[in-house]
Amino acid sequence: MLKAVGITKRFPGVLALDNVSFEFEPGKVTAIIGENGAGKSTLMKILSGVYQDYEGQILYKDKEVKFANTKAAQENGIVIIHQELNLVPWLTVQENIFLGREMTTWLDTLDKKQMRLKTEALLKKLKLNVKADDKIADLKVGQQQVVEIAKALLYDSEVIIMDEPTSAISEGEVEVLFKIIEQLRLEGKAIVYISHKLDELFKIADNFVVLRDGKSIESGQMKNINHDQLIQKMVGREIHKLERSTRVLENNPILTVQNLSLKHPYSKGKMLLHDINLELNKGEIVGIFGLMGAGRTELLESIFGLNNGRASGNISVDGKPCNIKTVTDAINNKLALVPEDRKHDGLVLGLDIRTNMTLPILNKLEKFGFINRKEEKKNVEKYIKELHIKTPGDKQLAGNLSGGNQQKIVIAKWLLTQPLVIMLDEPTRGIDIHAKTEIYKLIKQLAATGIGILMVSSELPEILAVSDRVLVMCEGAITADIKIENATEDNILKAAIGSLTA
Amino acid sequence: MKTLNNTISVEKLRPLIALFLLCVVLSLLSDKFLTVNNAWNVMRQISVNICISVGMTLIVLTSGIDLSVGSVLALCGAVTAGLLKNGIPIEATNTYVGFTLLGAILAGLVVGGLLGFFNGWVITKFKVPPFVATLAMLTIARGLTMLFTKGFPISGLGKEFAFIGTGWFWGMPIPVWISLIVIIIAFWLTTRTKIGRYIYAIGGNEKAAKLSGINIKKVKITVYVIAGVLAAVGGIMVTSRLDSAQPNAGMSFELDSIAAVVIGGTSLSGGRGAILGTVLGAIIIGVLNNGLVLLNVSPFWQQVVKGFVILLAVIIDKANSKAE
Amino acid sequence: MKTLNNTISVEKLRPLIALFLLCVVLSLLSDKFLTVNNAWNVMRQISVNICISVGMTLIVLTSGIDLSVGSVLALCGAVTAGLLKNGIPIEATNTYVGFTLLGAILAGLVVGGLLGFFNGWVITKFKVPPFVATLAMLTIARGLTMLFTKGFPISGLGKEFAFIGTGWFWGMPIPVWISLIVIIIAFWLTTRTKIGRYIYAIGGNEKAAKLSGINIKKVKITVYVIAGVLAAVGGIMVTSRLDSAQPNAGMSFELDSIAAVVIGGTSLSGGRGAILGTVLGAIIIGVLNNGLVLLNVSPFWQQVVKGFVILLAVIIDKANSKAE
Amino acid sequence: KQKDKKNQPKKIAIIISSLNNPWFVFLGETAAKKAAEYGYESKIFDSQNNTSTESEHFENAIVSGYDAILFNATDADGSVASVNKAKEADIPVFCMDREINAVGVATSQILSDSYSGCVNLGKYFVQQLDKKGKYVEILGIVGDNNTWSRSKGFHSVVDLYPGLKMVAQQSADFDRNKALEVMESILSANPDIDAVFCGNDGMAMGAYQALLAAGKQNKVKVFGFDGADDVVSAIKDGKITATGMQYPALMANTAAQFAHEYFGGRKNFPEKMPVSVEMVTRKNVDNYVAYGQ
Ligand SMILES: Nc1ncnc2c1ncn2[C@@H]1O[C@H](COP(=O)(O)OP(=O)(O)OP(=O)(O)O)[C@@H](O)[C@H]1O
Ligand SMILES: Nc1ncnc2c1ncn2[C@@H]1O[C@H](COP(=O)(O)OP(=O)(O)OP(=O)(O)O)[C@@H](O)[C@H]1O
Ligand SMILES: [Mg+2]
Ligand SMILES: [Mg+2]
Repeated sequence: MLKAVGITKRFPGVLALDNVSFEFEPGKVTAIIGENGAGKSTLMKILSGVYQDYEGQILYKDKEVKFANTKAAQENGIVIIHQELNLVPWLTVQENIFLGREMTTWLDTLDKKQMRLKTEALLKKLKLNVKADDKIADLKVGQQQVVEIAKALLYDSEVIIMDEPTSAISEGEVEVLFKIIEQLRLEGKAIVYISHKLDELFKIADNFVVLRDGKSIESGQMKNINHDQLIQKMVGREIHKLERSTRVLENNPILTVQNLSLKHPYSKGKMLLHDINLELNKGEIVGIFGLMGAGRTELLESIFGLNNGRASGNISVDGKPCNIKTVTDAINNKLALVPEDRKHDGLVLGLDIRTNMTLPILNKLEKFGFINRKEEKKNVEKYIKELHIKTPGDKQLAGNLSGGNQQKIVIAKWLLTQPLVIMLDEPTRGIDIHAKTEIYKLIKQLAATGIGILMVSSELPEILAVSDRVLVMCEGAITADIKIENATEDNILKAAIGSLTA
Repeated sequence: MKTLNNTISVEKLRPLIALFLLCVVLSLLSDKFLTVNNAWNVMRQISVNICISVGMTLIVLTSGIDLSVGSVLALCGAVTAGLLKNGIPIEATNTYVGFTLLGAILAGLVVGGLLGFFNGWVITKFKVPPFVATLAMLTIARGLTMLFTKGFPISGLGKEFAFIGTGWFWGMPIPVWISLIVIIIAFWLTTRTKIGRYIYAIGGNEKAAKLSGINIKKVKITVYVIAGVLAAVGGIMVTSRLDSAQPNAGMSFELDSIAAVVIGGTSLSGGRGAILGTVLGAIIIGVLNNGLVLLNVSPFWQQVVKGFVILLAVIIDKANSKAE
Repeated sequence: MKTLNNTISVEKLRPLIALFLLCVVLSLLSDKFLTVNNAWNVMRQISVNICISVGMTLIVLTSGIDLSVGSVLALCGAVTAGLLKNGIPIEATNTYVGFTLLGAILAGLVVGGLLGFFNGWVITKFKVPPFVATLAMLTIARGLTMLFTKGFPISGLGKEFAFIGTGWFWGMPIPVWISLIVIIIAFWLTTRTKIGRYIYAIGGNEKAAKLSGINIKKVKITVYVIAGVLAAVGGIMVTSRLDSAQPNAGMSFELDSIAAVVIGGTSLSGGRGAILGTVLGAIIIGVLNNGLVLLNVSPFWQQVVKGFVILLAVIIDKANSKAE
Repeated sequence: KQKDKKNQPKKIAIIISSLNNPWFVFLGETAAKKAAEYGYESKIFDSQNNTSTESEHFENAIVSGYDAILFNATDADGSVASVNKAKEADIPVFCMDREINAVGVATSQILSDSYSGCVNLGKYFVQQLDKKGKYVEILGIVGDNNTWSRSKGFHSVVDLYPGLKMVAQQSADFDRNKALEVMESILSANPDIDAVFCGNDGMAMGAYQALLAAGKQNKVKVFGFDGADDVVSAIKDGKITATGMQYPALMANTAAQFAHEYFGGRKNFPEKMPVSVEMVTRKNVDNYVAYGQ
């Protein structure tokens, strides 16, 4: 149905796509697979009319097409769910879904009633529990991603491209999405699906295309290939799967949290966290699992001094009780937080790597009004090397790096503070399998040096592969504390759904 | 009217609290404040700022800014007055092309639109930041006004023209009618039309708007054109009230108008805000100016007090938004 | 100097091209332009704008803005002049507390710092947008200046004081020395110290800066205080040059200074830009003002030409940044 | 209610074109002082050089029940509409210093004659330069009609002498600092000028400062207009050659006195009462203080 022949696309200094050809068939789900920066998103942007300057041909229903903009592609029946969220935060769900294709009355004014009805139907279909008039800014990231999906499904399209639609949503929503994809497939649509979660691909994809460094390496049917082969095609070498931890750790608490509660910022009386108690041992990795909105981010942020005034409870680090009111207090008490959204919270994308990495330790680097730049460079280069950060140098802008490398910079930034406890919030979101394993290795190495690690994740396999112990959260409370040897997908999920079904 | 309720949400009208407090204080301090006559006064006085600020609101919603409104107002007023009085001289035949009232007004509006178009064009075509583009226009339009008027006011424009600024119709001054119409159109534009939606979308997330197939350039240019035309409307009103086009009319109007927008709760980073908020903001400023005069505050103290009241109005607004 | 090379990257000095072109055109049009005398003229004239614009740059880098610089400049100049001339009267004993030159200057600087602190405090404590907070201060400080001077200039401040604005030292005018020192300190601050880094980080991504343990409020307040003190430096320089504190000094200086910042390539949304760019921006504006007078362009045309040149400067800048 | 009003002291509004210039501050405050001497309440309004602000002041003054207006107009034509409004409301308006171009609208106009003042200055200028030489003119705000009445008066004389060549005409917005900067630049282009004519005294002082810095203060003659404090003493010291002395105090006092007489029942006032502008030079400077004799 949609065929590309010899597509080449250059960015200044980067050959993003190099003579790529493939075909998407109706009634089939095609998976595009490749590491970060392989060129997947760029390819999809070309197909959907975002970029117009490329070499090669696109044949759509056997006719050559060249879309002038996204709207032209849309009108021809090709829609895309972008990897980055592209929503307007201050507009409502309904307004975002219809943006650029508003329904109008005969007077050419907006037909809000019709649009609301359609929106409500869509939200119902996607089982998204928000109102049509909720502002996007008030939604969680996961919910926003579902809105993106709704946007793409608004009109009947022939080709639906999904660029990492599940990077921020929970298992329940993934199930809903898969059901919808199934239905679309039955309707004879061509679906393109990009994801770093290989398990998902094996569940729903019929065909695959592997991209590596902008070239198409191989394509074929999903049923003719297995997990390991696929990874090897993608990375060009073998990757070892991580084994579950079997370490035995001494009881030597480095972080203790007692009766941590958190008030809701606006609704009086409502609590976001109820009486949280947890203990983290030296060198231990504790995975925190929960569904979207379970309060995991809030928990980490409260420990890190970000919710001063609303949070109550006692925290002690390395046996010493401490009074953490600000981030500075947290840093002084040797805590570190790698936030959930590295682009918005973790990095200053417009500054270089070096500046980003040393922000929390400038206090120590400045002497007599001058930053000791030799010392700084030494520190930074050490971590660039140790964490295998791929960059031409420490003066590279953080915004120019791939997701995995960005994440490593955030981790390096906190390692520079020589913390006793590192809290990681969704450390591998949107990161390719290769970079992911590197980050897992890194986490394990850090734990081995005695640092205590709290890792929030929405991916069960990740939790199971990395943790020594699993805490499960549901609606602002801890509902289970499971040793890794007793942990199964079943008992974790049950605790995560918890009172929702009970 | 469920939908109306929705659009005029409490949040958007938060400046009402500040306005209400201000009015209570003023009516306690001066018995002249709450009189019909004074109310008309205030409303007539703010009508120019309302026209300008409505245009400014649209621009600010797209996360732009327009510093040139005051100069554009002056130029358009001068053009209307000049054409009305002298027409266009034709050297060859040594005669003049006369302009009717309507013709002259139309010409003024067209000039406003063109200047706005130039702003929008520079901003979208060359990616010049709106602040700089309109700062340049501030200077350029003022210079053109001086060139057009040779530095002298153009006066004596006739009864008919003066009616626009001074007349009454159905018990309400004409300028108030005009500003009312402007408000209604702008309200309809922002809440009921596609372009209104696009204005918010562009200010909220330009990239998302672009990926949704919105023609960003077109919308932005439209907005600057509208603002230019509204500045012209203001210019014509000012000129008509004074029966004279002043070459230095509208000086620093941009500050008053941006103040109205911001006090009205529209975010300078774009995407959030509403026309009715701006109207409230303009009323607050107008009431304040009027009140300070009624209370016989000395002009030097007036500036100090005015600054503090503006601060207070915004702080009250902020405080309330948190409580919600 | 490998590291210096790094900091003064080509990108940051892009406005050089616009400046260079401007200078070439002017020296072709007037043989008086490229003379030593005229160079000192221009440099002395821009020294005030440089002081103010350096402070403005710091603020803009944190994604703030300061509209109050002109009024703060006027108030600080007036305070220094007033104290120098009259001291503080003590009614009880009917005597005056006299001020030495240094004391009066220090008092002026302290007032500038305090006003800046007030700006920063309002902005960080009550989350008032910088535009509004400093707009209020613009009015307040102007009112205070009028109250302090009663509307009359304070003149006749003595030879010693006049030396600051008119004297020479080692073959260079004192104001140029002062602005040079200000530039060097600000350069050091932005490129060599942690607070400089924090300023960029806050402007680039406030949330990330906060999560890195940076005390946002402290940094912001510091920046506004610095800008206030620098406005005071400018005020003292202006007062000294004129041997008189004018109550309406510094009117609309904010526009010139923001123009310098933006022409110098600093982004109004914060996080990107540099002191040296601003210096170039200020030079461009100064050279332009000087050139227009040298060429005896009629005052009517001057404004039009100035507007277009500013536009052109920014467009050239943009075009070059793309080509790179 | 009528009775109430009778018992209260009369209220006088003093509407001044701009308080950003000390000359006008002086005008306004003198009027206020005089009104207070007569036992009236008064308030000064600042039109900020903006005719539409001025018209708002009129509206507000009318509503808040002022009994008379002492008025310094922003513009001869633009202010007529406002004065008309006051007339309709039966409130007398006494213009000070600046004229309005309408007959029978203001109760009386006490005017400073800038034009003929500058004619006299022009004559003196020609005499001082001996009919030849290069000079510079520094204008006030180019959109202000005072700027032009002064400039025109001056040129009506000076332009008759072909030996006098104007090498630059620039605006400094009545601002001392701008005049300094403009003058510095002009001196770069024309190092050999003989005289500067400035539209007001503030600019004259600024121009003098530039000349001083360039070491040309003895070679170049500076002319101002207004009769401000600094300039009167500068003339004494031989720094500035001449200025046009206006009499703000006289005008303000007369206006206040007229208002007083109006309340007392006087109905016929001179439509226009010119207050001449006198030229102050080194010779007669000892007869003058700031803004008066
Ligand atoms: N706008 C751009 N300007 C310059 N280079 C770009 C741009 N967009 C992408 N690139 C580069 O093109 C290459 C392909 O990027 P692309 O986003 O398509 O990768 P991807 O396969 O989608 O990666 P990910 O899995 O991280 O989403 C990368 O090297 C990237 O740095
Ligand atoms: N700023 C806020 N204002 C109001 N409610 C909030 C805010 N932040 C979080 N919440 C609410 O707090 C609860 C916990 O949110 P939190 O972000 O901690 O969840 P999470 O488990 O990290 O989920 P996610 O997978 O989305 O990151 C949610 O119900 C959310 O709606
Ligand atoms: Mg991608
Ligand atoms: Mg979370």
